[in-house]
Amino acid sequence: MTTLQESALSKPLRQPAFGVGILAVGAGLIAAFAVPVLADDYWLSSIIIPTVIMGLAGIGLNLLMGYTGLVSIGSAAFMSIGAFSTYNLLLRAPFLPLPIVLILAGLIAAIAGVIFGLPSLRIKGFYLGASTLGAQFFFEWLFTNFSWFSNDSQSLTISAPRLQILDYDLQSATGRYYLVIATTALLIALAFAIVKSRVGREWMAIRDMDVAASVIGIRVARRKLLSFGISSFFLGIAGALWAFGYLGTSDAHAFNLDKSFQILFIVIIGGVATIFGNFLGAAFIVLTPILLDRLSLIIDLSFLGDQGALANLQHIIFGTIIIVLLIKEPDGLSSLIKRGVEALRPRARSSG
Amino acid sequence: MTGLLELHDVSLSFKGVRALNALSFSVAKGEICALIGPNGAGKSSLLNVINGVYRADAGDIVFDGLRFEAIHAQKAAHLGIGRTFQHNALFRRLTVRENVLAGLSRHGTASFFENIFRLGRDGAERRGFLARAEQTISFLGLPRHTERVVSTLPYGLQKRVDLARALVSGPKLLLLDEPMAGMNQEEKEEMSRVIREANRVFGSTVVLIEHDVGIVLNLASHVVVLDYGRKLADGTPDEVRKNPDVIAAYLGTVH
Amino acid sequence: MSLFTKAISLAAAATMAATLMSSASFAEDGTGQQLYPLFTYRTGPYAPSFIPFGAGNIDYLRYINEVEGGVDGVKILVQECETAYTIERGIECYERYKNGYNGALTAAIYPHSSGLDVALTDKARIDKIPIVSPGGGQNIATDGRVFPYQYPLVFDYWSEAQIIVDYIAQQAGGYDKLKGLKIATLYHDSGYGRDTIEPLGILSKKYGFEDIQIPVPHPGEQQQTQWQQIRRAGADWVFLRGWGVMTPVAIKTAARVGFPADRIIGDIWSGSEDDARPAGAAAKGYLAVSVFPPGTDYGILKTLKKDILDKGESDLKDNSKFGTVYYNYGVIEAITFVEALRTGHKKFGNRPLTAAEGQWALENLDIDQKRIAELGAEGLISPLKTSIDNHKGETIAAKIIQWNGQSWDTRTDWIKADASLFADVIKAKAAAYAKEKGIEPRVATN
Amino acid sequence: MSYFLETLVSGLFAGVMYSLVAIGFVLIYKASGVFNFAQGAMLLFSALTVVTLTEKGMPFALAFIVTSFVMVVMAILIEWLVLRPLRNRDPLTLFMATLGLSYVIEGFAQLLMGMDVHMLDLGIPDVAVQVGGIYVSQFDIIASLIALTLVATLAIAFNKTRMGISLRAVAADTLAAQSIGIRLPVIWRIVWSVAGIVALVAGLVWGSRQGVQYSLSLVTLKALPVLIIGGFSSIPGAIAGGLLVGATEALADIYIGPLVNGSVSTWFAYILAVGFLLARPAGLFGDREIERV
Repeated sequence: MTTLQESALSKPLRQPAFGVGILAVGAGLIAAFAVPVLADDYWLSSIIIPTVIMGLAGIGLNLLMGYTGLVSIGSAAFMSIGAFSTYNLLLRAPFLPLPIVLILAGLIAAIAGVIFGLPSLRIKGFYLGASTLGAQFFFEWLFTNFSWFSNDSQSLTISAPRLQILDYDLQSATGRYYLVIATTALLIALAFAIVKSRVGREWMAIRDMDVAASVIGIRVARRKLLSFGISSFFLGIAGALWAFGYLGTSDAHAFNLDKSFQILFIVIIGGVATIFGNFLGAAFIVLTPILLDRLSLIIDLSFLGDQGALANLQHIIFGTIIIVLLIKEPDGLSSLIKRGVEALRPRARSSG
Repeated sequence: MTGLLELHDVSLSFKGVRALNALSFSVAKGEICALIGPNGAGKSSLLNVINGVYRADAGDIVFDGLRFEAIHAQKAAHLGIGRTFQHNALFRRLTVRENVLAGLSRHGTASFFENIFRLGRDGAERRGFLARAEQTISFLGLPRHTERVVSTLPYGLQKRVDLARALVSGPKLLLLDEPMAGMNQEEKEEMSRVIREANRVFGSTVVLIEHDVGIVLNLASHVVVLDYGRKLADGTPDEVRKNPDVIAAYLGTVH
Repeated sequence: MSLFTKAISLAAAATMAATLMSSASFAEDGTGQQLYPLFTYRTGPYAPSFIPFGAGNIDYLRYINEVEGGVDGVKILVQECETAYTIERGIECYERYKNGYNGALTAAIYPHSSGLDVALTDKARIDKIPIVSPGGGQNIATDGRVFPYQYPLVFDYWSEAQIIVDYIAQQAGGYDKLKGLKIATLYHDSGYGRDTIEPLGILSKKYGFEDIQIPVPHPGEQQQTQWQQIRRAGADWVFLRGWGVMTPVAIKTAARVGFPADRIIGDIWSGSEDDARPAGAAAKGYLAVSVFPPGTDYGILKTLKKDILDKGESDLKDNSKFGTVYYNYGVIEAITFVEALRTGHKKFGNRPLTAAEGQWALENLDIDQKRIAELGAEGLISPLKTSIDNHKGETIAAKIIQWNGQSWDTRTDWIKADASLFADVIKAKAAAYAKEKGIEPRVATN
Repeated sequence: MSYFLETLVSGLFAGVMYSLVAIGFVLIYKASGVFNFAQGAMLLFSALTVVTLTEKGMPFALAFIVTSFVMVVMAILIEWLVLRPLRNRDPLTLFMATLGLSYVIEGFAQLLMGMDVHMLDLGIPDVAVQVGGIYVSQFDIIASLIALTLVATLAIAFNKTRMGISLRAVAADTLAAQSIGIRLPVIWRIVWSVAGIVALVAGLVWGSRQGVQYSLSLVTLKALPVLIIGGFSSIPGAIAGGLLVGATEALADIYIGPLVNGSVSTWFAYILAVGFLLARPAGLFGDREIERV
């Protein structure tokens, strides 16, 4: 009922767009479940799964940064909390089914997020970002120094004792893919629901002008902490998937500062305050280094020097692409695609 | 006549500079009260103290029977103090409708879970909010712009959106910080009409800052003149117009 | 740039990407060859150690291919894949090459990273691909009944602890003289660094020396407080379990608190030229454990010099790296691969081996003294014999080397670790792992 | 007690080393509002250049001058290729751009000069001398003197020269400074050049301790909490913050570390920094902004 009411009030133009949206989502879901038929193990395990999970992590940070305007450079810490919580829950509470474990792990990460979000009530901007680094280093330290978290394993690594839903084993690449894609699809839906609700609107109000938000009665402190909590919830689940749906085993260093930076890149390159843009950003981050590596194997670049020189050249190119994207696409890759679609639309209309 | 808002000896200073100096006055329920005075007279600071953006150094405030020394901005909003801003403080990347809807936040009753999963009280809240927002948007003559992102609107319209955002929640007291700044005579007349209407239809008591004395004296029923954080005069437009201090310090130089 | 050109370039990039990702068709046909996926890290903080290490690998395999005509006639196809020492890129490399490349078969994968070795454990179990990590594998994976696909060949840190204590006992004049000595372990605060806490605890109980453990946080560019602690505790010896930049800083800081360099014994990852040289004069006399002894005076290195280096076919850009610790490590690693292939050829015939055959071969390695002599690797490697029960090798040994200010001198012959001392603890850990993961251990048949 | 003192003193000296890195950040933040993550890469690049040149037989002093020149060229290129196109963008985008920049600089450093670990000997003896019953490293004393000289030079340059006054004007109010005819690109080029030379000095001091190698670029992370505590825009803050971080970190490692089974210095400084931020949101010496509405 409520949806009807809303769409009736909004501009008539939106209605077809809404229908197209449903179609797109439907097509997307079908495509998503058909992927394992088309893609081989390599594509699933080393390209698609990491891209989807990193995109999910990007959503987590984007909810905080893009929608609420709070900077965090410690996202990977919350991923590690999700991963270690999942491991310990599976290990110590074996009666819990996997979906429940993932939700609980997300909630634990959310609690940590709220605690480490407390400074946001007093600090803004880059100072806040730098202070979230505290979370980054603290949790990396916590999970390496207290071997209880990794069940006293010798290399301080965690690996999922079992990965199954209703006796369906998810260890294979296809199984892991379904786990990842189903979780991600649900979380995308959740992200949209949040962003389109009063909560999302109040977040954006805080982002655009927090003093005004407070003056019109938005509970700014509560909303900021909620944003940290929800962002960390997403990141926590993404971390669990990264550890067990992708890496298989992992340790605290899998969630180091570089990972946090990668998530930042995903948000900025994909597009701030977007949901699907994060997957574009993730694809960029995951694919570019692999493409550059493959490129150097195929094209004979020996005139440039040895393999080491080539590896450094890849480094330079990657950095350059990032700078160029920041300069040329201030609103991220998603806006490029959006503009592309809009540019095509009138033509389609006039021809049809 | 009881005062909806009373200030008692309110003082405020920044880094040693006195912005407000033991200021006292009272605003009656239902009136339109104008604050005038030269730049730096402390007018904006006064509004900021009343709705909790700044904290006064001394003195206290009584609003609607509640006495306080300092208040949190959010609390002020929940008590029914609405506010517009001198410099644009809209949510610039949101649409007009979203801005106005955000103004209703203090009336939100649904919990976070109800909101995101569209359960329980969310439906009624959503419908109620939309209806009130549409009503306010029409009232301010903005229906054509409902879907526009506010940062793309011309300045005059942005000022109206700011007013709509403050008005939509039905505040008991509406603080307007230079609502007509940068407007031409015609637009100012129009804005005056809107403010008068708002005062009548929504029953909001209005405290506004405005530099154009001509407009002010026509619009307001009560005028307070400030000069360097002090009260220079306080009374009806006619009284103020005749006050020798005001004529000497302010009106005389302008007119 | 207009939207149109942008769209065009985006499309072009996408097409190029798609072509690249399915690019096997560009490469030469690898049928009949054995694939050796070379996991590289030519950028990042650890690149300096990889460069000679990779070159040692490549040079030896080049020698095998070009001078010996392959392993029993089977050519080896080396394919590089850059991991940048990260797990995720390592996984991509693993997925890229686990099923071979253009007809060339994969018999085993050397991940060149302890972290990646661990991360690949479950995947390798499912894919049935042997993962070989000479000197850097998981100690519990010694138990091949629980870890059929992990090969932590040659060395582990528990044995290293034993070898250190043994050397100190030698210097002190016998094990009975260890009583009352203070041995401080300065470790990189990570899973790797902590690995020696447990065995040293056992050894200290056994021999009565005082065991002091001091962590250094990564990366370890400040160690003043740690060395003050060492000096205050009155340590007699320091076992330096460093990593990267931590080692030279430790040696320098030791000098400034007045701790003698010849009482510091570095871990195998603290014992390369790049660990000692940056410390300058302070490093003179510094000791280190060496499983990959440096030097050019071994038969096989002379051969490589003559047939590869002098012909300008070496992967080294800087020939002064020839015979360094990491170069020799590379050569030794390549030898384990080639010898595994030979072992497999004896059973399956002279053809490229599959992963299953590679797994059998790695489990039945036997590089004895005689074979070492044939390889021209006397003094370079110690005998290596594996079985289902023991994926590491039956005898673990290392030398102690000393920095003379310019290069390493060898101080001792092979010091053997007493494998029986910790075998039960390791087995118990492996059994616990099997239980946690629900793995049914294989039964040793050989 | 003397152990406590010794720890404290060595911590303070370590703090000076952190400050040395932090100063470069402060300069750039002050003038262009950019949190320059590439400072670490610049450190690596400059130290590597000096070492490569000296190893090729160039005298140290000449190598130093040539490298300074190279850093100026780099600053001009950065201003032209990165800063100018990104003018008026939000600080986060600029930060991300400097992350990208750090990849480029690191890549070039290693592409041009190789990935070897180099020894760097500045000729400063690194031995302990006893001062008042405490062992102090001669190297630390000299490093502190270098830092002190650097700060003094910068202070004089900022307060006495025309350029310095323009810079302070830009830092105080960019728009106003522009309106009185100060040309921002010029200021940026100069500040980035100076930051490049500061990076060179810091790179040499750090490089002589741990060898000139890739890890030099990681000292950035040690400078961050120093900056948070001291304020991003205050050079005295960078010094005070450095000393505070160095001292508390060393003491925490000794007295808290054993209780929690490991060293705490990776995160301790950050938690300290967050505590500081809560008490003083703009750092020890940073300016607090009054929000105007």
